[in-house]
Parts: sequence; structure tokens; C-alpha cells
Amino acid sequence: MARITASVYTSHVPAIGAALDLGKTTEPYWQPVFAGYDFSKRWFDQQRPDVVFLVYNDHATAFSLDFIPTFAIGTAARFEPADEGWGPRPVPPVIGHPELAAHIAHSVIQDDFDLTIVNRMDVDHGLTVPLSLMCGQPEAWPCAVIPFAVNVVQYPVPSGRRCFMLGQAIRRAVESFGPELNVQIWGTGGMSHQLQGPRAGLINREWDNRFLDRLIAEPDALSRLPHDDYVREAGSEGIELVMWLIARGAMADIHGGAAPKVAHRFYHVPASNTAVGHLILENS
Amino acid sequence: MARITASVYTSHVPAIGAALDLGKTTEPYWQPVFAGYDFSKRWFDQQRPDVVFLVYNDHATAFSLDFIPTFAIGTAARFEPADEGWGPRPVPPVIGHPELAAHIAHSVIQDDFDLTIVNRMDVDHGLTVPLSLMCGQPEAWPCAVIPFAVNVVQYPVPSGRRCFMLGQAIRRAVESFGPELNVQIWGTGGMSHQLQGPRAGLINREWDNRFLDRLIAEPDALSRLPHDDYVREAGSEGIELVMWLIARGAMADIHGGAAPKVAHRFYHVPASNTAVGHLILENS
Amino acid sequence: MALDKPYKDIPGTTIFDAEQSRKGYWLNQFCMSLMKADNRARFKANERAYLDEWPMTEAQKDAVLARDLNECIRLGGNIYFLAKIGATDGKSFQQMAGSMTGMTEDEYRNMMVAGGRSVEGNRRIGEDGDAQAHHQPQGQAGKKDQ
Amino acid sequence: MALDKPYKDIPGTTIFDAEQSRKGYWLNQFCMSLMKADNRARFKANERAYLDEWPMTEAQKDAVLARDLNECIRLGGNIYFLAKIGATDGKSFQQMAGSMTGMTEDEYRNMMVAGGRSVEGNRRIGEDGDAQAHHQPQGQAGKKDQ
Ligand SMILES: [Fe+3]
Ligand SMILES: [Fe+3]
Repeated sequence: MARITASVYTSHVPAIGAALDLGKTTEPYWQPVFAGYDFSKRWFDQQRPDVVFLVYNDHATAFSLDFIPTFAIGTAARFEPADEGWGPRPVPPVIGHPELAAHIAHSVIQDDFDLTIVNRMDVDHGLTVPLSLMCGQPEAWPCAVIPFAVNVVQYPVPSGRRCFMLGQAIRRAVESFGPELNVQIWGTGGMSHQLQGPRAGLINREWDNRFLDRLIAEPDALSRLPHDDYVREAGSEGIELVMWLIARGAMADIHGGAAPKVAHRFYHVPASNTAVGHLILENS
Repeated sequence: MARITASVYTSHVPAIGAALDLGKTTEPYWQPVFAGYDFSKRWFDQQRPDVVFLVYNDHATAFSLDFIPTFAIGTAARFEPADEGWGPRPVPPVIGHPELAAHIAHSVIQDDFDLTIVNRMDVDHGLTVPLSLMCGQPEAWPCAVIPFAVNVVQYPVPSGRRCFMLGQAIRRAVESFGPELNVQIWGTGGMSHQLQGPRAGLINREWDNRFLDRLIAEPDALSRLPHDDYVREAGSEGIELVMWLIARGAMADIHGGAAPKVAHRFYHVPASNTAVGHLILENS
Repeated sequence: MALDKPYKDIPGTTIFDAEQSRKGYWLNQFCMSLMKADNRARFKANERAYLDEWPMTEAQKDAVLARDLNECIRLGGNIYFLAKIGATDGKSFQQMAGSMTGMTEDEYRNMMVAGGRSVEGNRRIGEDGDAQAHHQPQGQAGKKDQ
Repeated sequence: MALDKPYKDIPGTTIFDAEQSRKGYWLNQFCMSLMKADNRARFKANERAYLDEWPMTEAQKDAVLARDLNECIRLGGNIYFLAKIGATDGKSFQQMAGSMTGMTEDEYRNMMVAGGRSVEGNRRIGEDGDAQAHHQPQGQAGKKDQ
């Protein structure tokens, strides 16, 4: 039986990818950011997941305004890093897990989540930067990845509550998959940032850390936070944090299990325009 | 305030479109089919709706396997009739209603339906044949049309129950739109038909008529019918009937209003491979 | 997979689910390509050469060349995609659907005019309806080949 | 429209909803076109001519030519789409974001290194934070033009 063993939460700032790709990780500006992931890389290496179910958002890369899916699951065998206007990141292609992805799609749609199934798409920094942060710079990514894209660009975006419920459905789906698999679920994006208008550069350290506290200790209550709070308190792009609730909803304690172990927690300001938050939760 | 005044249900057989486009409507084979819509055309002409919210499915036309949205709402200003391999049907372009469509998308997504928003797509016979049946062959379609595409091609497709709940959310959305508009909602596809395998040509007259009875009188109970019953009893493509439940869910009686008036009911076998069913329900 | 797939025991019927879709991905995408007039012309000029441009299995290519729609469906094809081959050949949906039963065009058309195929005996594999495996092919078209 | 849009009273912030999206459709689709190297080259060779290929409003074209991102956003642009213009110009997200505040690159970068912009006074229109309309432009870059 496939099992979700852990969840990982992390910002996916494009400048982090650029810093990594251009060899700037030891510069004074970037060193503290990457230091926050030293533990994570060792941890990931020990965990050896077979599959990462990676929740992220597309940033006007694979999806233009012609087509805006609220939730899209990638069921293809392979996804190429996208050219976001600077050329594709020099990272390996993403190898999918079509069988598990199709199984999850089947189960979750029967659970009344109206997914869009995607068999061809390129993946942008939202997906590849978290992989780089957790896996470093390997020749090939060490595991299969199922891309799961959430619309957080055009409003209305799905509510935190909807995301949290979806995470629960994903857990049911994974645990009904026959083959023995070690599956992790990652929620990416956030933390506080705003990339537009005279309010650009907003950072709310207190709010972010309270979000991390509550994500660990009271995710159910946190999932009821309205969008308005995210935008007002954590910036217009802080809304990406709803995606973390998908990963959190898939953890064992939401389904009657024991509380997760906090394996790692990290917070740093800034990376480019953004506060970097990062959390690793293990199921016992 | 915008109001849903009536719902229309009809099969959308491609051969009906071909018969119409090729001037065969008076041939003995086709005459009884079109006769069933004589009342409907007069009725439609009297009703003069401003907008038709048209629920249909795409038949591997706008959506290939690259991209399979469970529910897709067309928010564009205009949609062209698609070339399905025989050249586009000689019918007018479909003029959308971007404001109402965007309003419905906003409202329904906030109601936890995970729509895909589509700003560019061609529309196939699933959408244009019902328009032809109800409006005849005008120079321009007499009202705006919001295309709403449901995946009933690749399993799992949304359940009847999910569709019925969605109809209710659509009603709430329409009735919260400020401008005064006469809106109809149409559910298309079905009735019994199977286009594949040694069981092709299946027709289940008793089941179809029972479906019509129950759609009128006990839609809530009907919406709980599992997919399996549709396929087993009404053929593999009979599953399209779940789309009728979206239109039915948007009627007033589901929201505490009076039972709808059955303005018209029609059933005929065959049109090509398919049983033709048709129903008009008016809110009082 | 412990999924709810009750539709596996319906005779003469293949439900196009994610499993079939994966199997038939390139077959179906090839079919989609026939929505463009250029591609239809290139396909008709040399079917084999056109098919060889696609990463389909040999079995899928053979089934397309033979216009064996039952085999195409078994190999992951979906009827709405396969219909683009029919459109290229100038065939109607009724001709395509009929071709999967073993009936001649007239036989199938007459069955439909008479009210279509009955569901009796065709609900579950193991009953005795005309869509059951042991009654195939059903009509004269298939019998000619035997 | 009686929709729940509580986000209308946040200072210096435009939420990209269906209304903005409709307004900015062609502006944003123009931006998407810059993801192809060919189009970037054509745009750079003659910006005005390239823009004239798109059914954008004159105001949208002018805002793009002036690289006035605040105006682009007001006219329906979304930052992730507009970022393709920045990429074409070789600008980072930090440079683009900073350009909307009236600060110089250094001023904005220093603000971020010092912990970013505070939310105090910037939650609601009518408070007195630095993102409020009556404090624009915030830095030296904007002041030069006045
Ligand atoms: Fe992001
Ligand atoms: Fe249909």
C-alpha cells in the first residue's frame, strides 16, 4: 500500500533558482537562505521517497488566460522545465508517476473535486525551485514527481478550506493505491510577499510565523481563514499559502492519527521580494 | 436581477445537425425528429431569453487528452463552431456573455466547485445542435450563450449528484447578478445510446422515459443514481445524461419554489444511433 | 488499484478511463491531428508513413490501417477520437458504430429503426444477449470474413 | 454584481479577478507571446510595430512602451504576465516590483534587506502607511520625474 510519510512546505521564489543556477549560493545575501535547507537535503536523502506529490502554482507559464484550471493534476510520464522568458532552468526533466497520478485523479474526482487532468505541460519555478532546494543539483531528480497545479493567479482562487479538504481526499486516494510506495506531499509558495503596486515588498514576519505555528498545531482552524486575511496581511502573492493546506490536509493527524513530528522549521527574510518559510512534518 | 426562467433538455446528436445543414428535415427518417421541436421553436421565440447557459460536453474537439477539465466555463465574447473533421457546421458564431459568465465563475468557485475558466475554444455539435433544434437556422443566434463543458468522455466523470449540486450553485450565482436578465439553462446530451463495441446501438426506451419522469418529479433522488446504472442501462454514451441534472438543479423548486410546469415533452427513437429525448420545464 | 470500477462486467463495452487513456494516448492524439485538412490529406496519401510519425504501437497502427475499431478501442482508443478517422474516410457515426457489431450497414440501420438493441441479456457478462462475446460477430458483414 | 470582493480596500494593491482579467486579456496574451525567443527579438526590434499586431487599447500599448507597470496593472495586466516584459528587458522580479513603488533599485533592495515593507498603516485605504496613495511616489526614482 502506498503511504504518505511526510509533508514539506517551502517558498518557491524564482530568484532562489537563479541564485542556485548561477552559483551564488555562498554569497552573503544568499548564504542564509540556502543554510536553511542544509538539514532538509540530508533529511530528504535519508527518506528516499518514491514519489513527491508536489503542489504548486503555475505563474502564467503553462496556463495563459485561455485556460485557467482551479486544480490540475499532471498524469504524464515526463514534464520539461519551462522557458519562463530567461530560457529553461538547467535542471533535469521531471519524471512523473502516471499510474499513481491517474489513480489519485480517479479517486479524488469521485470524491467531488473537479480536477483538470493534464497530459502535457511544462513546469515552471513553482515546481522546480522546491526540488532544487530539497535535492540540490543532481543529474536526475531522485524520485518521481506528480505536479499538482493550483490557480492562485486569477480570482477567485480556491479557499483554504477547499484546499484542506482536497488534501484529505488526496490522502484517501494515495492510501488506496495497491503498490508499496513512500509518498511525500509538498505544499509550496508563500510566505508573505507582494510583487505589485505601491505596496510591493510587503513582509509580515509576525503573521508568517503565526501561520507556521497554526499550520502545525491547528490546521483545521487555520483552513477557515478567508482569502482577505492572506492578501491584507501577507501581500497579494501571499495567497499562495493556501496551497500549504493541501499538503497539511493529507497528514495522518487529520485522519485520526497522531500529531506529526516537526522535523525542521526555518524562516528568513528576504529572498528577493519574499519571506522564505520552510517546514518539514513527519508522520509518526 | 437576473433570473432563471426555464430549463431545456435535449439530445445533441451530430447527425441531427447534419440532417438540418443538408436540408433533410422533411425526409421520412428525420421528419418525426424535427416535428418534436416544432413547439419548442415557437416557445423559444416567445420566451426571448437574453442568455442561455448551455451545458454540454466537448467530443474530443476543443479538448484533447492533453487537457481534460471536469467542468469548464466559457467566459469569452465569442466562440466559433468547430471543424470536427467534416468542416465547421454552417451556423453563426456563438456570442458569449463575458460579464455574467465571469460572475457565475466567481460565485460558483467560491461555492467550492473547481471550475476551469476558458477564454478560447471552438464549440462542437454538443453545443450547436441544441441551438439549431431550438432556434432553427437564423443569420445570428437570437441570444447570448455561455458554454459550459462537462467531461463525460474520460472516466471518472462527475457524479449525477455533483452535477445536481452544481446546478444549485449556478442558480445562486445567476440570481446574485445585478442586471435584469432572462436566463435559461439547458442540459444536453443523451438519451440512451452506445457508440462503441459489439453492444453499439443499445436503446432503452423504458429506462429513458423513467429518467424523464424522475427528472420532472424527483430530481433529488434521481441525482443519486450511480454512473454504473447509466452505462449498464442506457449505454456507454448514455452517461451524458448526468449533464441534465445540472440544469435541473438550477430550477426554483430545488430552492424552495413551486414545482416547474412541464411545457413540452418529447421522445423518439432513433436519430442515427441515439434515442432523442427532450423536455422543457418552466419556473412559475 | 482498489478503485470502484463496477463497469468492468458490461458486455461489449469498454469504459474509457485513465488506464485506457494512458494506453491509447498517442493513438488518440494521432486521431486529433486529423482535424486539420492538411493532415487528413497527408494521411490519405500514405497512411503507413503518416502513422509512422507517431509513437504508437505497431498493434495500434495495424488496427488503424485495418479500420478495426473494436481493436482500436481495446488498445486505448476512444470513439470520439476514432471518429476523426471515420470523418477522414467520409463515414458517419452510424457507419462507424455499426462496424463494431459485425453487421452490415443495412442490418445495423434496420436494427436502429426497429428501436435499437435491447438491453435484455446485455446488462452483464454471462447473460445471453446479442452483445455477449459468444454471439459475435452478430451480422453478415463479419461472417463474410470467416 | 453582488459578489464578495472585500479586497477592494487594500492600498496599493489590485486583485487580478475576472473583471481585471477581461480588461487585460490581450495585454496579458501579448506578454505570453514574449515567452518565445523569436517574438522577443521582433518586439525589441520595433516595439510599437509588434504591439500594433495585438488588439490592445492605445493606453495599454503606451503603458507597455513606458514600462509603467502600475498603469499596466490598472489596465488589466497581471504581474506574472507582465514579468515576461521584464524578462525581455533583462530585469529581475525585484527590479520590476521595485519600479512600482517610486523607489530606486537600491532603495527598494535596502528596504527588503531591512525586513521589507511593514503592514502597519497599509492594511486599509485611509490609514497612513507608506503604500497609501498620498505617500506616492515613495522614493527618489519617482521624484526625479517631478
Ligand atoms: Fe509563486
Ligand atoms: Fe454527445
